[in-house]
Amino acid sequence: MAHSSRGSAKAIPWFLFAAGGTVTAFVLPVMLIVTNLGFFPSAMSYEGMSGFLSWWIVKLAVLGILTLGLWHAAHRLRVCAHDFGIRADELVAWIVYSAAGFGSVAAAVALLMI
Amino acid sequence: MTATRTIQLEVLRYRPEQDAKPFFQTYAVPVEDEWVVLDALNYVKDELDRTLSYRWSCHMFVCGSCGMMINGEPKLACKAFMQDYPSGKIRVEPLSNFPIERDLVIVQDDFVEKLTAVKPYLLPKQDKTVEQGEYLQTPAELKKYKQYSLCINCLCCYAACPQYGLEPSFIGPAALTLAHRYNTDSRDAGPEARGDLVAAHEGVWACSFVGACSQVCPKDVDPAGAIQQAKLYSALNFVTGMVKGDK
Amino acid sequence: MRVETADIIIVGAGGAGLRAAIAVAEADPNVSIALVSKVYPMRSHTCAAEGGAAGVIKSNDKLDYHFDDTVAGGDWLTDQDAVELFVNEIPKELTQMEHWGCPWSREGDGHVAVRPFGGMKIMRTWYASDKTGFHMLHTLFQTSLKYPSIKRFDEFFTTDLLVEDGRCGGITAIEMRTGQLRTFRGKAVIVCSGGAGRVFPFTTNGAIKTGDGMAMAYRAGVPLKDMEFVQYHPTGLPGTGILLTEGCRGEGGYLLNKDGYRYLQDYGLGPATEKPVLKAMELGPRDRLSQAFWHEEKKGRTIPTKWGSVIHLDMRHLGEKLINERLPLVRDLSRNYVNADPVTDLVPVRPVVHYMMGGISTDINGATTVDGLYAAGECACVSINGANRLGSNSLGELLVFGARAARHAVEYVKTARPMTDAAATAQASDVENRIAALYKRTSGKERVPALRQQMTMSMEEGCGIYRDEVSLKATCDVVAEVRARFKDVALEDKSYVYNTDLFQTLELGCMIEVAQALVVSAIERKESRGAHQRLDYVQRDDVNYLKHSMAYYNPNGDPRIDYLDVVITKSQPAERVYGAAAGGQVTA
Amino acid sequence: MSAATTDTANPRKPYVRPISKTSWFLTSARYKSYMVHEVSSIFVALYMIQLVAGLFYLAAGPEEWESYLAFLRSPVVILLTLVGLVFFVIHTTSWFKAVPQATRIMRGEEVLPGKILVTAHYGIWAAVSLFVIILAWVA
Ligand SMILES: Cc1cc2nc3c(=O)[nH]c(=O)nc-3n(C[C@H](O)[C@H](O)[C@H](O)COP(=O)(O)OP(=O)(O)OC[C@H]3O[C@@H](n4cnc5c(N)ncnc54)[C@H](O)[C@@H]3O)c2cc1C
Ligand code: SF4
Ligand code: F3S
Ligand code: FES
Repeated sequence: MAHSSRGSAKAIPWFLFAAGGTVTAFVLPVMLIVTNLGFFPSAMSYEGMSGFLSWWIVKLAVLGILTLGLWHAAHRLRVCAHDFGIRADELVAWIVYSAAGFGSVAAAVALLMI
Repeated sequence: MTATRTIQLEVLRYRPEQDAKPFFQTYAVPVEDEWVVLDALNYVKDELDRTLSYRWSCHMFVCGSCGMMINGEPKLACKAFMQDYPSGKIRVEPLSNFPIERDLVIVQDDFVEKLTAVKPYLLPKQDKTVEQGEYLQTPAELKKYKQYSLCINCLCCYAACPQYGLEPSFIGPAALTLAHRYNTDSRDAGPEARGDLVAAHEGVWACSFVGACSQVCPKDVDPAGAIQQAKLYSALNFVTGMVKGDK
Repeated sequence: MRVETADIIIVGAGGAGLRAAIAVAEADPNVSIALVSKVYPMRSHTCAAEGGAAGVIKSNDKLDYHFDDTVAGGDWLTDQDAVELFVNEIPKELTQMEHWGCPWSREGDGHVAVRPFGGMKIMRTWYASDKTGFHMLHTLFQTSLKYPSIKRFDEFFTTDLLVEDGRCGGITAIEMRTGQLRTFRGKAVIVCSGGAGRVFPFTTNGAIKTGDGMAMAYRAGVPLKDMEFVQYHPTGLPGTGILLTEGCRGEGGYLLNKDGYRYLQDYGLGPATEKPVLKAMELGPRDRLSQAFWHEEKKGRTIPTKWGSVIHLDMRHLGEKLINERLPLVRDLSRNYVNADPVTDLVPVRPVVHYMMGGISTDINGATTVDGLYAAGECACVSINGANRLGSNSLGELLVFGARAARHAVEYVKTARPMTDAAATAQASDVENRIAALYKRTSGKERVPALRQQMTMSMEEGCGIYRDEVSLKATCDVVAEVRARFKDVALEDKSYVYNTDLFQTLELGCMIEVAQALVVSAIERKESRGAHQRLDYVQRDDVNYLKHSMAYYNPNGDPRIDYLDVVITKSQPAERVYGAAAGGQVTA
Repeated sequence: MSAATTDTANPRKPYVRPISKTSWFLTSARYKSYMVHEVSSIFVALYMIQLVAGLFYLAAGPEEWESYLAFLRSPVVILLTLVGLVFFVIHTTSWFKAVPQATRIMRGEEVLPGKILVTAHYGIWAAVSLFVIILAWVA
């Protein structure tokens, strides 16, 4: 059916959106407090952070959060653009998903460099 | 019958044969506390203005005829109680997002076509003749879809859903919910048999989970929930389809 | 004038009309169907039915028991051949509904559940919580969407039947959103237009139940049968007349007078047991219960309210879980409309006009005296209900006889001769002129709401639960007067798009005809039987009145009343027994 | 006039009320609150970018990391952080609120009550947050 190919193209991003929404809901508020508000100087010190991120399991978790967070945000931004009256949905989708893909790869690269 | 108070009923009028566009007309209506907004409209129709048109029948919130905007909210006029409008002013308009045929009467062809398109009928899993008796279904299996079978097609949810207003090709909350109702019925062969209109662009994916549909639904059908579950089904279906390589 | 054609035209898309349409489509997909309804199908009043549909399915039950309950419940004014057919076919029809997806309530093992109902000796009423009619209607409507041969004409108001030489060849109907009159030509017409409760002021019936189809058939020369039998349901909410299903009592609710006393035990329905016993107390038949209310009111043992006297329905002992599961709508309605939560409060109720036992006279195939004209559902009278319908028999009736009428019509159209063009055109243009005259008439002296109110009020006063010669005559005069004055009404709304003034006017015209047939039949029946109770003739009179009343239309005066024999096959008239003597099963 | 009861002229003229594609959400409180949680995605996106950038700074060495921390201390970032925090909490609460709608769990014959699901989510949220804070504390 003509419908299905067009429509189901939303299935995968939606999965990532939904998974990302759940993960971000649990972790983002507390992460933001830790990283951005200066309450935890030793954890945020170079030694603290690089030590923490030397664990593979931590790298993986961080990568997971970043990837899902990016895809979550990307998908919602696409809907947002539509809601604000921007009707170039295909273009918007291409931009936001590419950005999320690029960001995910970048995160992986950075994590490998640490 | 002594009227306890008089309200100002502002009604959006539109008479296609005379009016270029809709306008508000105000009626002073003596009302009883036990009344619903529909009673006030019936008072206008009988006593004040025979030219006012609106739909109604059952007066017991089950036929789904009398959906309209009451003070900006999609509601059934027979379930909008006077006591809840103490201010003495009630504004009544036809359901949002639909063309106005006349006064409070909307054009609802679009919904009926969409309902037809989603195949809202049982596509049985198992073939059984009437002589062989009923399909078995446990109370738990019944409960799984029961809530979604309670839709009275009043269209309040369509009036509340901005995505339908913006993109009328969207199949919309009630029709999708009814598709989901059959998809989750233990007697039904399920989503695959129903085709994939539900999973199409104008199906579940056009819903951005505003949730307004469920908030206004007079029957607690929760179309928003049904659609989100249908998204999960469709997505899983798509993925398993990909794995099996048949998409 | 635009002409639509179909082999079979069905007027009304409620339970009966939809069942008929599906039956035609399944019998022969090449037979074209026009399904014409003044409301979208799912708005039809079948949606309001709450309690359930009776059909023998459990192993402790027998077709004969259902037969006996129905015949006795109808005070032997039932046609027993029709009842026999009905009880045989209904289990299949209800199973068919199940196969179409109807969400029947279930037992733990997955079989459909049944509940007790008034006047039934054994639990046999299938139900879908307390929204049975709603689920049946939506199941039928949604299923009907499968069949390409069913062409729907939603919101088309049928005005007349086209009849030539005792043969029906179509209808005329107004497309409501344009005001345009159309002719529908077909070889058979099945009228499924529902009841006429609106001829009374206080009724459980929706605004659309104005007896249009009855009036159409009546005007076309088909007799209306047994019109004097009007069912009052014992438990309507005061003020609105909204129904609280018999299921409330089936599940074990009590009726209490102002002293908190279960007064039904004083009216031959006792003893008052704690658990409900079938065919006793609150599970007696509707006519008896409504009559008992009338007596209590006369004795000053009811509770006066602004909306008339009430008694109390007590469901508090049933508990919240059961009420939520089996009677959720009842709870919703009571809380909203009378501010009483059945879980904790007594709910005020009073008898309310509910159902017309009478209607368009048909045989067991739904055929009328006019060839090609069929009727089914509440508008028809195949005489399975007799003088008093048992609750939960009419949802079954509309399935069984909707389908039968349809199958018979499918056979009929194979050989039927169509009506001549000349006759069809002539009749349609008569209708057109009649409607045009309504538009043209300026400043009519009479107003539709006032006439309607005058007529309905007098029906309640003179033709209610109890009647006598004097009250009936008075009502008869009022109806005749209203009928005369109706000729002077003018439309106050002269527009064409969705003109509800026009439709209310046409509906009032139909209601007046139905009311007249009703009152005159009631005057002529000088006995008390079932729902027809006369204070001046208190006994049942089988010698003179074990017969159906047949009211024939008279354009210029009272209808002519004739009689037709009742079909009796295996159950001779006897006394109706309820209470301890009826030997009903103890429920649950 | 009787002509209009035949089909000489169609008197219909359905009226379509205009909807603004760019400001529809201002028409009801319900839509506004929906837009607020949609807009939270902007902050999620910004924060994700910040974190990915942070990783690169960390990889680049202590000095670069220090400059990153200094950036985080700038008033604009602090302000954005505080606003973002509000949006994140809105995202979390609205997400949890929707959970029972999107997932129906049957427990025997009954649908698991939504309240239990929501409460469980809040419980996990508290636990996760506490865990992260302790982790940050002991570091
Ligand atoms: C509140 C309530 C509760 C009930 N509960 C039960 C119960 O529990 N069990 C039970 O067995 N029975 C019950 N009944 C009775 C039963 O519901 C009805 O008798 C039955 O539903 C009637 O169905 P129908 O198809 O004949 O008519 P309806 O469903 O009333 O349909 C009539 C159709 O005819 C159409 N129509 C009418 N006039 C015109 C016209 N002029 N032009 C075009 N179309 C027209 C209408 O649009 C509608 O589609 C109940 C009735 C009521 C009112
Ligand atoms: S889902 Fe609710 S609001 Fe929507 S049509 Fe059905 S009953 Fe009405
Ligand atoms: S309001 Fe509309 S966007 Fe989805 S959740 Fe309801 S259908
Ligand atoms: S009149 Fe039927 S839902 Fe309001």
